[in-house]
Amino acid sequence: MTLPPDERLPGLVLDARLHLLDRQVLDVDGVPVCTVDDLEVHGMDGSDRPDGTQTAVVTSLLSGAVLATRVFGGRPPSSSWHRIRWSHVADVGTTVALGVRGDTLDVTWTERWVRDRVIGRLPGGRHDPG
Amino acid sequence: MKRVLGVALGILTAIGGFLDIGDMVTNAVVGSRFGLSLAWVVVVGVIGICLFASMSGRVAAVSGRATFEIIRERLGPRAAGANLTASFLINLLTLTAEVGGIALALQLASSVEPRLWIPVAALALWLVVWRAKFSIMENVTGLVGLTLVVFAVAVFLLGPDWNELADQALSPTVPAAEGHAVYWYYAIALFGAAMTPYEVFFFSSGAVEERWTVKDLAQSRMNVLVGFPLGGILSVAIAACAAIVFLPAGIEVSSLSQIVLPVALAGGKLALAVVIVGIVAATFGAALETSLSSGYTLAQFMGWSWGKFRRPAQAARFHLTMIVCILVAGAVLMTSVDPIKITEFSVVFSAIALPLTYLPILIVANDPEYMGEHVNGRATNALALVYLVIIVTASVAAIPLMIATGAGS
Amino acid sequence: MRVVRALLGLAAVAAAAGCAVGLDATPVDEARALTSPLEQASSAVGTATLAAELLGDGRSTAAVTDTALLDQVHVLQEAADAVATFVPADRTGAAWQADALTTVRDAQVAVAAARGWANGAGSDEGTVVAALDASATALDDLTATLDEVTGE
Amino acid sequence: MILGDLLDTPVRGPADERLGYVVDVRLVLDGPLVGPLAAPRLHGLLVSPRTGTSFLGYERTGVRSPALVARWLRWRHRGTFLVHWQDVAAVEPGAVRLRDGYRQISPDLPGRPSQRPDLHPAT
Repeated sequence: MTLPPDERLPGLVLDARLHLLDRQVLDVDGVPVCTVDDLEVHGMDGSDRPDGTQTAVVTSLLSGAVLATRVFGGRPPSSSWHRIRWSHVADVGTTVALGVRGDTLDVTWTERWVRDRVIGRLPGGRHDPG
Repeated sequence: MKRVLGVALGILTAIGGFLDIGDMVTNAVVGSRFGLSLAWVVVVGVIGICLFASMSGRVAAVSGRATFEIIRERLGPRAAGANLTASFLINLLTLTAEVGGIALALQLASSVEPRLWIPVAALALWLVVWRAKFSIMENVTGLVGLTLVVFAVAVFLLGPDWNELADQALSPTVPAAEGHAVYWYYAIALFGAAMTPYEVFFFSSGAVEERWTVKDLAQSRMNVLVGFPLGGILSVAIAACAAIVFLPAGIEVSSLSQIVLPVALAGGKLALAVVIVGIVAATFGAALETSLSSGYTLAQFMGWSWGKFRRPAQAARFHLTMIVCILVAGAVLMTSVDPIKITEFSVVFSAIALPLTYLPILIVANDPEYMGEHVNGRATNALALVYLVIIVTASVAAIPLMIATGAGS
Repeated sequence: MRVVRALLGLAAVAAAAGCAVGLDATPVDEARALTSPLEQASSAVGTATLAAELLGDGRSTAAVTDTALLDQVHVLQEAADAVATFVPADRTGAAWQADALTTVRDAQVAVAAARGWANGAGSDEGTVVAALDASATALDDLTATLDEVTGE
Repeated sequence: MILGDLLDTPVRGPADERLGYVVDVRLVLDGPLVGPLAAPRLHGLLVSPRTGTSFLGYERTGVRSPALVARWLRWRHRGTFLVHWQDVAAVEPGAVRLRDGYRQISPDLPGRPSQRPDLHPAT
């Protein structure tokens, strides 16, 4: 059985799982920020549960608690999602590149906490390796 | 000189990966029980790790992506998470064994109880991970570890019956005193010791640390083709030393101190001093590789910032992971567990977890989106598929054999 | 799938082990159970002899020989435990066990003496090596007796 | 909604017949321009008749090597098709329902992004 081909599409085509999910996210300086753990989708009217009657678009990359539920099942409360708005995304290749610095994003709070409370306080922690 | 130092990553990876405490002990045990009749496994293992490391090195050089990022991306969070759990635990087990190995080697030099050396070894390890440049670390440990060549020299000095050794190696038979299951159990242990996943995590992450690009592909290949066969030759030399001295005397190897006796017999105090330096360097190198690998795997899975080329504060969670792992390893050893026992388990578990690491690399090495024109050739893929079968077989057979033989006893 | 296979293997092995315990031990089984620790002890004595001779010839350092001897003390302890915890089924078995215990203990004495010498405590190389050799011979003799029973 | 709500969910046709599972979601970057890139629009769902994991992407891309692995994964995912988002009648917890007269379309990717530099935004 051969299926009819899809029409030629007017934009870059990405399969979510193949090209986006679990990809490394890098900030504008090339520093790793997180991986894409999930994507958030809204209808054009802002609806949280869109269906085929309206166009739906990806509004944010998600990271953090959604990883645990992708591994173990279930659905995390939306309060525990860390969002990176799609407007920050500058390019999608083998990695997802952002146009902003990672430090300004919510999702890096653990990195900043560990740096400020632990690693940065140890002698030599803020110097280049010698 | 630059060319010589250019293969340092390969040599460190191979010295630390092939001649870590697990490999030295497994090879000596096998030599004392089976002679060289399992030497063919080392050959199979060397070809396998060359293939595997060259693919992951090529992926790292071309795409800039290290192995565990790719595992996560291709296998998805569930299978990759299972792989992470297994790899991380095996890694921690191996790190523990290596720190114990450093202490045992220092005991040989000083006769001071290993428990007193463990905190010293752990602290030294952390200081290197924390402060030393990657290139200095790999060059120093790699070059000092090369002193293990003394094992190969010792084989010649011992003046063995070459015909007999060749006969054991070329027409392998299971010795009368050993069962078939035990023979195959040790075959898998040797294979696992040669193809430990942490070598690949370390090698591919090291390639990213050194910022290899497409231009460095030749160098990457050189690293693999020099480092791993060298490691393989030295593993066989260790087995040969044990086969020459211990097999006829009915002595079974169970400790690190026995491994150096054939070298002392062959070359006296000087050779002994050299081999102890080599063992300290190799176990230290392996401890560095495993502590870094624990950071690499977790950070790459989670997408954290990682790498020794960054300041520790710029890769805070990566460094915290390593600190915690080194502390855990030290704490476990202070309970007086035998590092040699730990190492025997860690090599077999390595063989079990291998397919989940091997398959994603094989697939990505074929993906033009990552590799462009540098995808695997036909010959590489043919060999890679043969190894896929071997790796899956070894992985499936490992646990039943382990149970049936009481872990080779 | 792998888990299922591992579990099947586990079940098979457990069943086999259960059968083994249920059977009456024959003299052959008893002899075999004692041979294994005796071989272990003999390996330890062999290693100790090599380590002591290397030190005597100036080919090894005191630290290495000392460590090697210490490791063999542990191996002998394991062998002694295995012999001591063995439960004989009849009088022959009990006699074998007593012999094995004596020989392994003699080996422990010989290795301990060698370690004392390696650390500079009295005695001389000749005496130490002679004691180790005597212990090795005793272990071999007893193993040979048991091997006749097992027919290996 | 998050993509996790869609992925691996059973798909049912208009007459409640089982069609398979959502193995991936196809996005096209032609939504409203919200930043450097256009927002990804949900173009359709990739449905595989068998459960399982399609992440390796072999059934949709031209990669054919290593032959054994590629052939096995293609065989496992034979019959995979694409349905347009417009054909999705409802997304319920535990099921995606398609509307009457939905069309099955070839799942092949229309062109690999790396081969279509024209579609990358000017930087």
